[in-house]
Amino acid sequence: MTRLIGGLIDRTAPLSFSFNGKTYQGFKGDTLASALLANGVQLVGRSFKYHRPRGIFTSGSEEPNALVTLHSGARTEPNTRATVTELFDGLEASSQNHIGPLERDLLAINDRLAPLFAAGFYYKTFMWPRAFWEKLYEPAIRKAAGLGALSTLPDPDTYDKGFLHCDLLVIGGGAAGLTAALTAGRAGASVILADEDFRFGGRLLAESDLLDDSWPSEWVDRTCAELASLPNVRLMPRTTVFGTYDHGIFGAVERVSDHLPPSDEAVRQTLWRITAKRSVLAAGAIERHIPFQDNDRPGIMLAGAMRTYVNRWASAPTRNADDQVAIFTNGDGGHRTALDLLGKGVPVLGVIDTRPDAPVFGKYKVFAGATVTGTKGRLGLQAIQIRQNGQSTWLEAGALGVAGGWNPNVHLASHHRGRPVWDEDRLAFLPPKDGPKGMFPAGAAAGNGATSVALADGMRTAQQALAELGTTAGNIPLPRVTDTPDTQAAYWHVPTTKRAWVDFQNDVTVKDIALAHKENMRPVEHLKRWTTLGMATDQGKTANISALAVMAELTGATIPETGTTIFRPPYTGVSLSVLGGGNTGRHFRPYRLTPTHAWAKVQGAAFTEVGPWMRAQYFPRDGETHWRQTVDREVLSVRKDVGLCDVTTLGKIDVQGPDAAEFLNRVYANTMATLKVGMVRYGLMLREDGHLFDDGTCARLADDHFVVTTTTANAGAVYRHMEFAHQCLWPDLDVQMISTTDAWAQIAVAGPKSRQLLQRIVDGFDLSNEAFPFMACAALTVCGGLRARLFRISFSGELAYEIAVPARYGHALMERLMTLGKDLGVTPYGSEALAVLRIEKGHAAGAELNGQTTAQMLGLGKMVSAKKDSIGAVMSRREGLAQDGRRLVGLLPLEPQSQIPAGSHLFTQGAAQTMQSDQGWVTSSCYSPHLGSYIALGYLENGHDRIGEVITAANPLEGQSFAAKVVSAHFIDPEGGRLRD
Amino acid sequence: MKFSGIKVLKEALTGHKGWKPLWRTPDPKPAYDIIIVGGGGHGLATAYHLAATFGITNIAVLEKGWLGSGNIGRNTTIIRSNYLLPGNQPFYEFSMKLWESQEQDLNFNSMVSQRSIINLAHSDAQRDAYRRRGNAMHLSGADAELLSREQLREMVPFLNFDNARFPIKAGLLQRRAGTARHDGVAWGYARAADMRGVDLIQNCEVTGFDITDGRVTGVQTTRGAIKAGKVGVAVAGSSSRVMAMAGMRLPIESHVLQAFVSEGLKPLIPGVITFGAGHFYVSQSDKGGLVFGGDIDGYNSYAQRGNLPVVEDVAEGGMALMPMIGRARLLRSWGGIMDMSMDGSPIIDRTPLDGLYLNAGWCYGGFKATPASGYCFAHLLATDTPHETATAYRLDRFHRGYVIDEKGVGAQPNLH
Amino acid sequence: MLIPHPLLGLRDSQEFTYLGDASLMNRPDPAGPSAEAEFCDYVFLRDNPAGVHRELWFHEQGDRSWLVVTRNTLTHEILGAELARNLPARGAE
Amino acid sequence: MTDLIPLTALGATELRSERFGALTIAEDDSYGLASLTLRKGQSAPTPFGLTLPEAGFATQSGSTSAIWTGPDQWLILGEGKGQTDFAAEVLAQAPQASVTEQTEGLVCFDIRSDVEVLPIAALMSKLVNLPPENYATGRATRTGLEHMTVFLYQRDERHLSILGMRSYAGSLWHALVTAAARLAQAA
Repeated sequence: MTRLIGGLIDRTAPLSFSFNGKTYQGFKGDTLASALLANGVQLVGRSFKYHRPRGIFTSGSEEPNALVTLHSGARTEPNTRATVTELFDGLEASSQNHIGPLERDLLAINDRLAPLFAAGFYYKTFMWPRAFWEKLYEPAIRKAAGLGALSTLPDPDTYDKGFLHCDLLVIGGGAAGLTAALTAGRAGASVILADEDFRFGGRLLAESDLLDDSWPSEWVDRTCAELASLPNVRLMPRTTVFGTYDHGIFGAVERVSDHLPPSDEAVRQTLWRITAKRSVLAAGAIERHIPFQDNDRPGIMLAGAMRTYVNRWASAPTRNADDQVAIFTNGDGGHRTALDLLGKGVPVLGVIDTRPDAPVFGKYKVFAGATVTGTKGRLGLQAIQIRQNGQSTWLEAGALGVAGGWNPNVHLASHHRGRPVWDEDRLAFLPPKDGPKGMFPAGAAAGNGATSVALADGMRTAQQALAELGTTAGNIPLPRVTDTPDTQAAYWHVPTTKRAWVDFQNDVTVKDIALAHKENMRPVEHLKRWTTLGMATDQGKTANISALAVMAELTGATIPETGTTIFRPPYTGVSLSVLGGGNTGRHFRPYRLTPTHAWAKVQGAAFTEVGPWMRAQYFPRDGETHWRQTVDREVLSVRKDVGLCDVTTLGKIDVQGPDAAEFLNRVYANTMATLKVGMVRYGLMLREDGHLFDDGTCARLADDHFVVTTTTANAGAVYRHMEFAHQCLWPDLDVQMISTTDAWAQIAVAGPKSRQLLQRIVDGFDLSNEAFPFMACAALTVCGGLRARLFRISFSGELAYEIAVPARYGHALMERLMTLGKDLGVTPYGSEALAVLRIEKGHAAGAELNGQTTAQMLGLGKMVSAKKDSIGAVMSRREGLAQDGRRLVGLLPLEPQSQIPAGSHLFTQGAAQTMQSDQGWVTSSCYSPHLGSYIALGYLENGHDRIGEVITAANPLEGQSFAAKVVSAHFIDPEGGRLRD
Repeated sequence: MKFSGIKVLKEALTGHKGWKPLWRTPDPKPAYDIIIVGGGGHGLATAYHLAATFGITNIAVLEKGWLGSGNIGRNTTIIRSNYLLPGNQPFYEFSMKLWESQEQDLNFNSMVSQRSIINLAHSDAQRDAYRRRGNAMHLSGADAELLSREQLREMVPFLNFDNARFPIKAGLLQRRAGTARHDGVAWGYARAADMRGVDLIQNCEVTGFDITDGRVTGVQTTRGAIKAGKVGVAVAGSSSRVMAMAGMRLPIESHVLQAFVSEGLKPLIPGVITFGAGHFYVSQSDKGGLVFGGDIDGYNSYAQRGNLPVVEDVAEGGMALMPMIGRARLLRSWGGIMDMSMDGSPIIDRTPLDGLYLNAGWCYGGFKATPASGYCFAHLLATDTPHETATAYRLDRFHRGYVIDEKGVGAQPNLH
Repeated sequence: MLIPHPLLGLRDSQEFTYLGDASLMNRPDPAGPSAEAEFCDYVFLRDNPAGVHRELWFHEQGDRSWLVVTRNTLTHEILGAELARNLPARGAE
Repeated sequence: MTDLIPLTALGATELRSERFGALTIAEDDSYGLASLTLRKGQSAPTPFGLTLPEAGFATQSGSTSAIWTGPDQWLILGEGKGQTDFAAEVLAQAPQASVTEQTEGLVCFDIRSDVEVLPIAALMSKLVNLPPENYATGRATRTGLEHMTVFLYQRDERHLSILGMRSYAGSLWHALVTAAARLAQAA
């Protein structure tokens, strides 16, 4: 490793790292790129399309070439920019997108075939023969395309997210950002200063202009120290603000431990949602290059980046210490680089300046009015061709810096689709006038890049922003700077008949743009999409403006007329892990558990996900080898003795108030106002469009007090709907409602012996049929004074009750009922048996209430009262709904032991199985131990008139077809005798 | 000019001097037999089919921006015919058949790639619903297979099978589904229409309709008045605004749908996969980017950009379903305007105004429908009768009660 | 987005559930002569403006109020928010 | 009194409590809860001598406190009333109002800080999107926390109560302790 003098690296802290298996040394403070350069490594990767050898082109996140794969195994991280990868001990990196060694990539053949791969070529071929696209062409293209590879293993690291709020968010910690933050910080505003770099200072760390006669980094350190001391300022290095969203909300990623060796404990990255009252965009600017023939060799980089490497990292851009460095520029910027190189003792070949009147600032050769017209050196620059006064000469050079001017970083200011504004003097697009509300661009991002100007601009901008919040911020002392603003001339590319790269990563050349122009793909979005310009991982940060200039030249339009592409989040790539946050696997969404969950677990129940809930599915007993045995047993014991099932998941809404009855009358399709106190009624709710919304029970506990139950799935939607009906439609009604779903543990006690069992826990309450008939309800106490609610309702069709007690006692009540019911053969049953019982009874559930059905289809059309208004009543009478002849029926397979799967379609026997002859579908299906046969429910055209008919239930998807007899949906006790006596 | 491998080779050897513009840049004529408003996928496909299938070539396509600048230029490129309802499924299957001969019909490689789609089911109820849908697909002549958890483990082993909040129970597979290069589709239709004499007029915004006693006779544009025998409107994202100029209110709300693409990666994901317990679907483009999306943001918007919560929601879904993608980076997100209809299904119909025809309400399913939408809209414009696969897409179906509600959520557009 | 709740100030829009056009508060007279047609217009047709839009948001993870939010659908700028319950139930435009 | 033995919301007989650096997170089932909603035209009562708070706030009087939960609606918390019919007591205090029992509807987790409010605010900033002023003593509000809905009640500088739906208790606890552990680990 050879290092220049100075720099902001800690030479007392050497680090070792590996690239393509070879071990190198670097220092704390290095990036992977600066360390590679210090080790004389120029070649680091291959381009996307032509697999051209590529080196380090920039010193920032705009890097198009130096993409590497970090780590290995499950932590493998492809497409990582070497230029912003903070070096740590043991860092493992490898190059990508080549077959065989980096130096001898087999796919380099693509470069030889380049003429075939001109812009848009693939739209014009690979069409014959048809089948070959998927079989041959596409797999080949895919194999060659893509950059790095994922490991296909789950990401083992930990990710976090959080929310921050501040008065002022300062994006970028360079000259302008630091003065903005300090101005606001001293004024007492709450400030967040975020910078994607691991060290604040921005270009101040890269340039050599003195601040207060000392190195810029000293002023930066002093300023950061004061900011750190202010409790109202939060410093966030290693934090990329990637998106500007509505109302002052920003997305940011903090790389918490990416700069440390991987660890299983530490959070790797944190996603922050920052809500800022105002923001200062001090994101700096990105230097552009000047396309010329063969301008993509390793060793050719931006002149500004070259300054960063020598000044901040003491890394020379060349392979060998005595290699000459050349500079190609259209302005003074290139000369700065020459001076800094000389200052560090790096041999300078000279500055090739496109301006005939090129200035000279020091002891180096200047080629005025000259251009670079060619380069040599496949794996690293060896020579360049300079054209001056009509003469071309080849000169040896180990590196070439290119300075084409600076593009303000308007990305975040353009996320709200405001268009950047062209500034002819600065030869650059400035942030849009109609940018995000409350955002103030400052410094280089606003086109004010000169250090002295940027420092002042940051302070002034912060003052403006805070003034809008009613805070007056005073001036801060600004450091003295001896800098003169750079001048430059418009010069966009060096004409050539060969290839001059505009977009390095995607291999888009000036010729490709010319071809797009020739083929009338001239609108900038066509240009982009036809050539893939700006679509690589760098989003064309170093390419787009140059491309616009070339297209403008071809069309004869101006650059602003040619337009810009739209800027969209994220500013730089954001890992899906950090966006996905910490909650992966089983914690993807929270769980709702029933009050008897712990008990069911002890019983060895199998559980199933029902929306947010976990429900006991069935309770297997020793010797039961198949879930069907268990479910059949559970079902039969409910029909024969008594069963217990936790039905807490059903939504419960407490409705009170003088107008409660009237209100419920309007939200239920059937009449509720006439319901007597102490009674329960089954109710149907419709959507306003007349279709079925939900069903459930409505119990009247007092004149002005009802308890409404909903299906598990619709609990939230029904509550919202009822609040809408009250607040938005009928606010005049005096009614209050609130959800009490979680407050009560509700247990269904079902079966012929349910009354007997309950009699053993109620505190002197008469459960006789006379005192407490079917559909009765009451508040009472059980188990010695525990308050409870009892409803005599039945989903199974048996004599049944549902008893509710305060949730914390649900577990104990279940145990008590199990103990007291032993001699009655009490059995717990789960959601599977519950489903079988309701299908046997022909009760509708989710599959029947799927949002596409009507009360009429359920056979409950008469429930939609014509005597009163209710939500959905009017529209339920529309032609299309009224004439829908499909009805819910039961289906018995002629072959009792064959199941007609739900989702089968119904046909008249012998009819062709086409969409035209489709007569309905099977909604629910199960084995009925009671009938000793599979049974099913389904909607069938004119179903009620076809009882007894044998039809075909077809499941072509799985190659099945069944003959089934149409029967009543009520497979058991159609008269309902069982639940009444 | 005919595109072919030979042609590409010849041009490669002669410095690409022979390529011609993909289409002309004509000025609008004073009058056309038919004007199509909207130079997006559906508008261009309609113009192509009017010319190629129905022999009507005195046509102009008026585009306010650049060709293909609508949702055809901003989508996740999925093609499939896996619908449930009789009003929809035959139409989408017709579209799938047209996709299958797309390149040959248009002499343009829009990279139709039948790499399959899998819809995952995470509950028995969901599996049953997919069975009902898969059977409907069979009834319409489409292909569909119901995969068991074991078959899925075999086919897409990288999914989260063992540590999931909502375990994968089954999957509905359509092998003929896949993806197509969205811009290529627009360009293919544009070039093919232009070659048949259709005038494609860019930067020409319609500012009004000429209506005389109940009949539309032409349009006012930023490039002057243009007369027309018939006017067909296919302006997804602007339907309500454009039809308001004709005094119509539509059963449509416009919402923003975000979509996302990752940095380029070596081949990883075989086909299209959709999560059934969260908002996430994904495929991988030929260039290697993971192209993925989720649900609409959920509020009315014409801003063509969305917000962060949906970005997080989609990433959460992706990480829950396939945790291997965690180390990939989101490269770019974008937002398109979705004209969400009140039942989630489109409208291809005449309007109360003679001579004015509407193609709208595609929600976020418009891309896959492009070929059939163009064909059926052209059929309606040319013959004044709906194509047999598009008879249900009537404008009056809402009032009459014949909605085509695949999701069963009723008149709430942000849930479709 | 941030919703300016009339009682609670700026709140994360994530706390809310969106319904749509505030005209859904103007439920037609079910007894009217052309009730069915009016209900169909009420349920299905929207102005769907590209610009200022009055819309219903439910503060699901908050105080359970239905709000009428006035928002620009082109810029997402919010111009105001009111409690639906305080507005005249019908003809609120 | 019944001989049935209650279970905590986390499904145990013992209340759970864990410590992370300066923070302690503890389950507390001692509160009796009831929601109180005014009927039309009714003026706000003063149950147990409580002045019912304005939007975004809570008030306390002795062992009883009230959280504003919506227009004309409050959640009343009675310390030590977890096992009683607290709703009945509240109704007796405000006979004209609509009162609904909520004791079992919500689980209460108390977050206590050894020092002052900062560690609490830091923890919550990982979980909910509320500006810092919400952690001032006497503030109370409902918001979303990882797809769940919770009430936050800042009782004093060192004590925040989080009330969430009982059925979500396990997931809410997991979210709190995971975030707290990460903070402790980073410190």
